[in-house]
Amino acid sequence: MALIEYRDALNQAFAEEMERDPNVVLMGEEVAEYDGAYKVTRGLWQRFGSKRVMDTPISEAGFIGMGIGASMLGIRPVMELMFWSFAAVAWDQIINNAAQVRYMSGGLINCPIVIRGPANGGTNVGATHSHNHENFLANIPGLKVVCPATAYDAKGLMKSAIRDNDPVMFMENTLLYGEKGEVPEEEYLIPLGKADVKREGTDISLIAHGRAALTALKAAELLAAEHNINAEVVDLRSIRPLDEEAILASVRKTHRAVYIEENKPFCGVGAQIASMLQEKAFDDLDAPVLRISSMDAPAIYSPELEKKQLPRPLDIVEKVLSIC
Amino acid sequence: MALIEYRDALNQAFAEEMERDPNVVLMGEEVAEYDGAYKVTRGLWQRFGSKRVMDTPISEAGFIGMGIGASMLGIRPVMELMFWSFAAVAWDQIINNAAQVRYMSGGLINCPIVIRGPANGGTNVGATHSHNHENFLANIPGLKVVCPATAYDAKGLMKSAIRDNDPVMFMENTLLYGEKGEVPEEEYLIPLGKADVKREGTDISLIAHGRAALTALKAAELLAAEHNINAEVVDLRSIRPLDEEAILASVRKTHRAVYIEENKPFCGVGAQIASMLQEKAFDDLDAPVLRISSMDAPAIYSPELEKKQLPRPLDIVEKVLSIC
Amino acid sequence: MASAAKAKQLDFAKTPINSKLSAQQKVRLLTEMVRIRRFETESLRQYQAKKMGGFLHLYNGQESVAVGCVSLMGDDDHVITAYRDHGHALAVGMTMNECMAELFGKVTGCSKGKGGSMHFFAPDKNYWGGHGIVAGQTPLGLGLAFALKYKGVKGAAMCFMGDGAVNQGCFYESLNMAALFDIPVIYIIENNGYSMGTSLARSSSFKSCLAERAEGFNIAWGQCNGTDIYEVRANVQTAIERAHNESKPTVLEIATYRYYGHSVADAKHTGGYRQKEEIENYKQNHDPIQIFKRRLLEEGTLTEEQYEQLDEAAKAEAATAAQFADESPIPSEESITQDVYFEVDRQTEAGRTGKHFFNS
Amino acid sequence: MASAAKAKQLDFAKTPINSKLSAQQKVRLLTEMVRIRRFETESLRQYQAKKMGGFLHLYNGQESVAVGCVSLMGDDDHVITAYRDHGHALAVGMTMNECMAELFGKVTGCSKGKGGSMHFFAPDKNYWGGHGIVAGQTPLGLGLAFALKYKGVKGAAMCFMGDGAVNQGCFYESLNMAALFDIPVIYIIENNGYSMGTSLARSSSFKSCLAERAEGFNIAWGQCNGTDIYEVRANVQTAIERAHNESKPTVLEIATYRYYGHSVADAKHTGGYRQKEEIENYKQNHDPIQIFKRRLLEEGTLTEEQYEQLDEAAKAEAATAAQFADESPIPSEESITQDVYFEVDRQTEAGRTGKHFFNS
Ligand SMILES: Cc1ncc(C[n+]2csc(CCOP(=O)(O)OP(=O)(O)O)c2C)c(N)n1
Ligand SMILES: Cc1ncc(C[n+]2csc(CCOP(=O)(O)OP(=O)(O)O)c2C)c(N)n1
Ligand SMILES: [Mg+2]
Ligand SMILES: [Mg+2]
Repeated sequence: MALIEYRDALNQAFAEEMERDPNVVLMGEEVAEYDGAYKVTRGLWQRFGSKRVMDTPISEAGFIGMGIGASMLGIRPVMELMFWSFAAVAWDQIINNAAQVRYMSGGLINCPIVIRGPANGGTNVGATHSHNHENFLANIPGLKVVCPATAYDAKGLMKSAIRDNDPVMFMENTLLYGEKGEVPEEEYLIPLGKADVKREGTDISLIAHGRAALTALKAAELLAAEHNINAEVVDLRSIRPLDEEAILASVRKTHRAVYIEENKPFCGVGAQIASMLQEKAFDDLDAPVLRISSMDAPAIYSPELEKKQLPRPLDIVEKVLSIC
Repeated sequence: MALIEYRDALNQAFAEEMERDPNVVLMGEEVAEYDGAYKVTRGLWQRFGSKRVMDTPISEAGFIGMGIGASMLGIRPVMELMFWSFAAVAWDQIINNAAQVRYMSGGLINCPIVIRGPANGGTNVGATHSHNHENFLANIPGLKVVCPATAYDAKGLMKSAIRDNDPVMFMENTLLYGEKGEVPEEEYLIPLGKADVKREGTDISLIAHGRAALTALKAAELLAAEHNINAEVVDLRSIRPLDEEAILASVRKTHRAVYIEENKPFCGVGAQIASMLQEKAFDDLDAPVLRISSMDAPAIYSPELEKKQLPRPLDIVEKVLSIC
Repeated sequence: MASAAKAKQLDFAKTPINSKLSAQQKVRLLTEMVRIRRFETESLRQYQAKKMGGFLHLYNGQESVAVGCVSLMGDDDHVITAYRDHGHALAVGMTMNECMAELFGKVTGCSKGKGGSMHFFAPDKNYWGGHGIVAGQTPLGLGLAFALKYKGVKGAAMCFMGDGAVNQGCFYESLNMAALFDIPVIYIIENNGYSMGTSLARSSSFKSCLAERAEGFNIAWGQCNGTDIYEVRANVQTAIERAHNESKPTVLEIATYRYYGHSVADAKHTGGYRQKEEIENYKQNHDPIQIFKRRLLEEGTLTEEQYEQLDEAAKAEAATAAQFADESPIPSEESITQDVYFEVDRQTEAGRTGKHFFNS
Repeated sequence: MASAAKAKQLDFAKTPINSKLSAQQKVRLLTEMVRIRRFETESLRQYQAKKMGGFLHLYNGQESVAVGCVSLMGDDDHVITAYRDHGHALAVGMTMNECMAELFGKVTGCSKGKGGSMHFFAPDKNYWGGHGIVAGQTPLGLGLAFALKYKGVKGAAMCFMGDGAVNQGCFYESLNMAALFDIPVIYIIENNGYSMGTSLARSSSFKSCLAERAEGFNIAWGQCNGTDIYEVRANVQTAIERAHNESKPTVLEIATYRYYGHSVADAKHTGGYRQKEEIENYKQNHDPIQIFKRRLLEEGTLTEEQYEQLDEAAKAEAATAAQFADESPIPSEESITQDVYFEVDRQTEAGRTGKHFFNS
């Protein structure tokens, strides 16, 4: 296995799928000649040319809508939002056109589009640039939502997302682009809708998605080292479709759970999972399902404080100790 | 007390607040010369003139943004979205500018704006026109979200919303506009953040917001009449700020709860409330908190089916019986 | 005025695209317009009989636009429009049955009763809807045309929109990209003078016309009158040729008029925001069906009897469609959660992995 | 070319708004430009010393635009801009201390460390930010001007934006309303030739210039060069008068240039999407500070020594600001959830009713 950056894992996924299917086309601001604002599409314009890798103006509603329209005719656009935060200006195109045109046409149309880009706080770029939309988008029937935490997951899930015949909202993370992980040389795919138990444990389930899954892993190490608590870490990877079975299996084993995410708390993904758990595992739970989210305010700029606004390993340890 | 329509209760609130404060201005598509698509602003253009009641082009991002900008300078715009569904084209203006400009300016600015209009399904206008955004908007710190179910609540909450110095997202309902309710002759205000126990009960708490609160009331009557179950109905009225105390007090009395809403289920308001209840009333709950939402698909057009897609009294009865 | 207008009409009849029409083709154009009108009138009746819900936006008065434009479509030309979509649907060849059944919310509807009046679709006929959000279809139209170019096919996408829709920002984002990337999209502004209860002058600031806004994006644009279907065809043909031969966009504004209110619920459309005389004037002097009929009668292409026949046939077709719709079954309750995900509908491996729906 | 350019310069010096400037006022214009440049250069140094996070978009090269425009502001004129906002902030009179402290994320920053580089605000100085979403400020600028008109105040709102921002739809929605409602807003397109790594030609389709897009909305527009601050002032003055006297909008495009990358993180800005020669040419031949300085020297309004002094003062001011920022405290952890709701901050009854924050 090669040790490569998360961004390069994505880059490999694009290249492989573009080789495989001439209808796959990459579009977005600065994705071509500039190699991508975060270099995720590095080298692809040189390799595949201007027809397959296209720079767009700063017109998210326009170009996302253009991609959706093209996907209705069988093109498979992979659209970059330089930040997922900018989805706000293309919101209508995403939630009405991509998500609902299949339904409104009684199944005559489908939109094999991937919309991707980083969705995270933690880089001191202020409130407008630090939104996490995954809870919103997963609320919308018709959309699929994926949040990989590692290079391995990013590549395998991206390849599945591109081949998927429904619109997939693919959420990356600028803080993870430079993280290295093991990625096999041979081709592999990871199905959407399969969680990954990133650490086996017996005492409590730390359930998370996106970068928070890595924070949970760090917390699990601390819990083991300092508190003799053996935590299991379940990384959802895909929010919709959701691997409820994996979550329930873990909690039925550990009887305790904490959900960790970088979303804001009100109606976050953690709310959905906690609500599901108390309903479907009521008698298995020895304590309430607790939740850790980003502190409930717009993302602060101040670098020292933004660190505190997002879930940290010690925040998780503290929550866990309150119920273990 | 006069028996008046929900729409007229709102109309009174506008008129009274416009009399009271010359900075209150109504804007939106067809609100002036046409009296509003749903006649909520009937007569106000004649009465207050074109300066105070303004028709806008079909440019939601533009005019909502214009209202936000004006509010920063002390105007108090009450902006109609003909449907809250159309907020999708103004999403960035709402979640970034209205919600966050105060924060990003370190508290130097505030936006006393009300954005209002109907937010509901059930009128066979198809998926694009039937969104419920309250869970999304209440997720965003900086916004307030209100969903009145009766004429009385609509008027009292609207007056408070207009006087509030923060941005208030006010969600009405086309199915309720024609519903009559008792409204006092004398002036009154209802504070944001206070739930209303619309029916006292002892056996189970039916917690809801918007029109679902009325559906819950109907279910409560059925439960009393046919099943000897005395349900309490708690209408949140305001989603953010939220009256957690009222919810907890009810559940500590009844030990059982069902949340009813017309949102889609994944990360709906019910998820937040169920998650909160299992955390804060873990030992008080004799059964899991159950949830009823709109059926998890885009809003269907077919009139017969759309009725079934939204929560009905019998759906609630059935859920209640499963845990009582 | 009258003779000038007539002279103009004659001109458009002489343009190659019109002069080469056979008698049969001319009668076909008229028939299509009449079919639309009869369908709309029947749907109004059925709406009043409470056979459907939601909105109903009628196309009466605007028939020459949809029929004129669609009559020029080749195999690789595509169409997309807004919510006032029945005319375009029938023009591309959708049956009255499937359209009426859709209005009734029946399983036999073109969208299985899921879309309703605003959301008709027939991808097999290159018809991509029927879209309810004002101007929301404008980037989609760009995307259809993009796909044609990407695939190397000589085609165009005609994207229809109203005069009110020009004030949605995504239209300008689309215009810029259409010009920048040389995309063969044709934006057709059906300017019927009103967006709901707001007249053109109260909704838009412009110079000579709305289409002229394209000038600043360096896009070819034009304006024409929709009264005469030949004029529509002549102007659209130029745009289609530009799309096919140069892969360039066009914005074309067509003046037209709607006889009914914005939707059936619009009580103020006569005597409110517009006067009865205005409507009557249009019906008397600009009705595209009457004008084209008169022309065909005058030139001897059609007899009054033939007209009666085709009109009766259209009426009967609409009545039959209403009966078909009425007798069709409503969709099953299970169907509410079908047609959401392609993969789930097909029960592929992706569709069977993980939970896709969340009603506990 | 060179002499023609000079002739043009002289012309703008003779326009009333410039010819009436006192020597002191002229030196003040120069000083403001120099202060901005020194501030930016110091922030770059501090960024490289890792004293701040996030983005840093420098204004070097564009100083004449902010200073020229702001120099014309009366008590009731307002300003709003995008994320490249330091120049405008200093021009309206914000102190280097509060600006630098904001970059450092300190409690003494203008936004208490909450906004960062892209989000400077000073409502007391009629300065409404500092906005990170491209073109997201364009409807806000319209709203500021709307408020002025509503209040019956004779004022204007200048809304700055980049050449890339013209492709966001909400700008056109704003233009239409500005014209339709006669709103005294002035859109100033600071055309520095690039949106990130994309040149003007690769992002926009237009006729003579971007501002010409306003023509289709029947809005007055103009284009000018930002090299000469007098030219900027002369053109903006016309727009301000139009706003004040006729309550009408203007779109004004000003050609300018940025010396650094899009943000500090932009590695490709020299040798990538643009060549070193291009940057050098601008610095040599079009630098607004050098050109204005030369003019003042030539006409005897300024001596080299005076220039050295004001430059040194600006440098010292920037260095002091960096020290001030460095020594300032970071905000408290509790402050993270402050400044979210007005009512909560003031602990009004509304702020005390119900739960506003949800970290369990
Ligand atoms: C974004 C959005 N805003 C508002 C509406 C409500 N609405 C539907 S049609 C319409 C008027 C559109 O007028 P025009 O574009 O001229 O088309 P016409 O109805 O005349 O065919 C309005 C305001 C909508 N559907 N979408
Ligand atoms: C809606 C949106 N899309 C993309 C971005 C990312 N972005 C920030 S600045 C920028 C380039 C803007 O260029 P221009 O408008 O010319 O301004 P300049 O940087 O030259 O001052 C881009 C793409 C953003 N902030 N907002
Ligand atoms: Mg119209
Ligand atoms: Mg630029």
